[in-house]
Amino acid sequence: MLDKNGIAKRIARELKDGYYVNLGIGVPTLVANYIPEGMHVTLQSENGLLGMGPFPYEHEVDADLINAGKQTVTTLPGSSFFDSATSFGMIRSGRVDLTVLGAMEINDRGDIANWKIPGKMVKGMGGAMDLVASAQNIIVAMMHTNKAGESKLLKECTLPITGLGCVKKVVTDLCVMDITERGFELRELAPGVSVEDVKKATDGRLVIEGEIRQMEL
Amino acid sequence: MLDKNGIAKRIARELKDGYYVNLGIGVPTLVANYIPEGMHVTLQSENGLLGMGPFPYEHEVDADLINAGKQTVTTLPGSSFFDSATSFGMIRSGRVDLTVLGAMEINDRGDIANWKIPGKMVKGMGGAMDLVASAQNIIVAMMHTNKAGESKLLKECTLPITGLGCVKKVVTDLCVMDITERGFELRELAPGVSVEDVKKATDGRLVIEGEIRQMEL
Amino acid sequence: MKKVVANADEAISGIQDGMTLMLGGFGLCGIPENSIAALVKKGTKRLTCISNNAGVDDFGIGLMLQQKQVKKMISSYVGENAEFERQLLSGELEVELIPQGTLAERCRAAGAGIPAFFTPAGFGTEVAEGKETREFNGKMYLLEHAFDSDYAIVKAWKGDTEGNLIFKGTARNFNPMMAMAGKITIAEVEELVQPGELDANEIHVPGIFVNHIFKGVNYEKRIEQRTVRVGS
Amino acid sequence: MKKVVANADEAISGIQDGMTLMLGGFGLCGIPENSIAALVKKGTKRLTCISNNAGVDDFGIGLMLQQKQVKKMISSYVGENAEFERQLLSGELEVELIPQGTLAERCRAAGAGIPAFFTPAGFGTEVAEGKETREFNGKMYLLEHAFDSDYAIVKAWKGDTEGNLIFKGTARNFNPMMAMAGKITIAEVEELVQPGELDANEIHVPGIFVNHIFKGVNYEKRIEQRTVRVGS
Repeated sequence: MLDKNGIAKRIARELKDGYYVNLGIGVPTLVANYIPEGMHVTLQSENGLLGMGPFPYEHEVDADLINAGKQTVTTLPGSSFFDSATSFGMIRSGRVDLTVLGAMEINDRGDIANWKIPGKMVKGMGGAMDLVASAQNIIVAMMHTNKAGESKLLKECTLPITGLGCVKKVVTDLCVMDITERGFELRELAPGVSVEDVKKATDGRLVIEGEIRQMEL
Repeated sequence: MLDKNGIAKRIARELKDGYYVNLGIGVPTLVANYIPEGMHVTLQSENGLLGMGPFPYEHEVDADLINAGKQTVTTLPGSSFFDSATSFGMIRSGRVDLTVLGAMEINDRGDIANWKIPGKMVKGMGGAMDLVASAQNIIVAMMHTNKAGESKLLKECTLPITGLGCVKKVVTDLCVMDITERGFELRELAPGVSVEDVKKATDGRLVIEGEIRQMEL
Repeated sequence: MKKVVANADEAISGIQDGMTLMLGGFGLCGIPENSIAALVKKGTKRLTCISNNAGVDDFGIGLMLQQKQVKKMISSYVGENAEFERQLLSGELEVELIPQGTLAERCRAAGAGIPAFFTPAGFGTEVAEGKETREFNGKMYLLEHAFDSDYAIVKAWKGDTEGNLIFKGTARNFNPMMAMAGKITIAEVEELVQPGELDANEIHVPGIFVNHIFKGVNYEKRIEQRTVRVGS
Repeated sequence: MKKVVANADEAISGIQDGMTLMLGGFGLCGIPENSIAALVKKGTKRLTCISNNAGVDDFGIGLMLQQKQVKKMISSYVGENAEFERQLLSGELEVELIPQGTLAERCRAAGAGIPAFFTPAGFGTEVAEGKETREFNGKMYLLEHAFDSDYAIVKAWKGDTEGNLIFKGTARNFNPMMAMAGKITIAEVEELVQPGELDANEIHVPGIFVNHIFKGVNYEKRIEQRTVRVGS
């Protein structure tokens, strides 16, 4: 089983040199900590920054320089600022090579629900709906089950949808799965996790075929 | 009767302090020479310049600084450059207070034809269709008749239309007319021009009512 | 046509009860602090506010919420605000949630004279309810409309007396599109300079879009999530 | 993923016969001189060129017309070009004339992932033939679509090795929107600098949109209408 950092670490293996990447709030943000040495990856923050650097040292903190999570950040050589229309323009026109998002639920057709829980105060979708509707390459980072032990990888999402058929890959604490026309296709197992564990924790259509590898981190 | 400079001079009287103005190629361009002393008028050039200055002195010529007529120009303190999408954005969203254009023909409903003569090489409409479709306040500067002595102020345009119902005022060598629901309403006569002269030279519906003044220049 | 006004009070003097305002900023970054303070002082009521967020309890639009000046918020994300939540649950406040990119593009469309456009965000979700959908190149899109607002209120870093604006860092965010989108646009700036002092190549919003401009004072620039790393 | 290429020949090496290209520039101002020269040298044929103008007989896209490399021009204005006229009248060349603002917005839409939008330009004219029309707030608009081009070729003043671009004066014109609109974007620049040398606030096109960048050489920057006033 992976912890949050393990999930982030595994997702970081999907990065390629030259990628522009948008990392959602939460676990996805941790992916930035595992960019392989020497690989050039540029982080996009949808509030209007390309080339996001690490958190600032105390003396570098600038209220006019935050990320989409409203955290103070820094720039890097080659960074650029732009307005939010341009930012979502680059997202919608498919310039972002990889988008990593958290989710409350996904289903076996790649639908994602991550913005609203009926009965709870709805804070809003922020940029999530634009991201999921636009990105060619979305990886979801999530726990396989909720706190009650119920699967979050479903036949049908029970929560209001953020986007349809957009998730291509999911990395959970248990495994890596591609989402294809046939459903959740198991590709890799986390250390100490069995196929049986995944079966038990997955509600949607599950495809177990071909080589299922041990996850490398 | 007015010459080209006279038409430009009369149109300049429509300017107000603080106006943003787009002047078309030809006679409209001459309006810039008659901006009243002390009045602050900003010229917009649709290729991407606000605050167009006069032609450069020889040593100031810059190939990267031209107007929509492709002429070398200068900037003024407070000028700004922008891309063509932003430029037509400000045109379409009605930020330009006054647009002055030439025309081959107009009709008594304010339609304008100024881009195409069937049978001749068509060079294109450039920004004219955007300007006429967008501007709240368009004045046409034109000769009242063509070289054959035929009226260019018509019941129906014979040439392909640039825009429908957009011209509000026309200043010709003979007179100033407002275009209202009733047609061409004569307001002012150029020096030495009679109502009869205007009647003879106007093909479209002509309204002669109320005070008709002598033009002041 | 003097664009320069003395202060926020003068700039907002035309804003009436019941109007629709756009307010720039993302979170608390790049918000028009002076104008918000003046609106709170003036007590203008029943406002519809288009702004990506709604501030926090004691800062930004949150200050207007405290005074119950806001009838409706049009935003993409409204967390971090207990008073907001209270008013929403009690029915005192209406909220319309819009995907962030759609919010940005609806502002941009207003400033560009584009009445409507197609965007993929929200297709298949409750955001799409009642909206026209259409397929382009095998993908589904929604028709969205330009915003219609009485005033846009933005915060820039530098501005000149002609209304030209330059923003700093991520304080740019929604400010440029909103500046271009308002029927009347108010810009508050940290530095107000004379024409010619800003480089014409570097201007983010040309002055034609700005009706009133003033030099703001006492910027707090509150930070919502102060994240730092240790060392120096 | 190195974006920097040695020269125009390398930058355009992927451009094939029959492709659709966007070429930046207004008149002869801000045109990608080096890339055009390389295309002439390469002799790529049957190109569809989206560009506001078509150059003059012996400069700009006119050079490609001389070599009969262009099948179709999509422009707003194509005067000042005798060879163009000859090819058009003889049926060798197709031309599609589009209002300048619509041309700009169709580029912008492509770069912004907006497949279609409504604009008022051309309503009631032959430009509207076959197009969907719709009324918004009492005014009529046409539905126009984003351009679909294989390559965009633009000219900037300064660029860095990350692909960030800054334009100068009115040489900006269509270049930024086209840079954002191409499936693959080539930028030639007068000055190519290292990351960090350009101010992040002053960048007109973020590097994410640019695939290949090179330092151009021997810019002629021909002036179409050299208008001067006497004195000094």
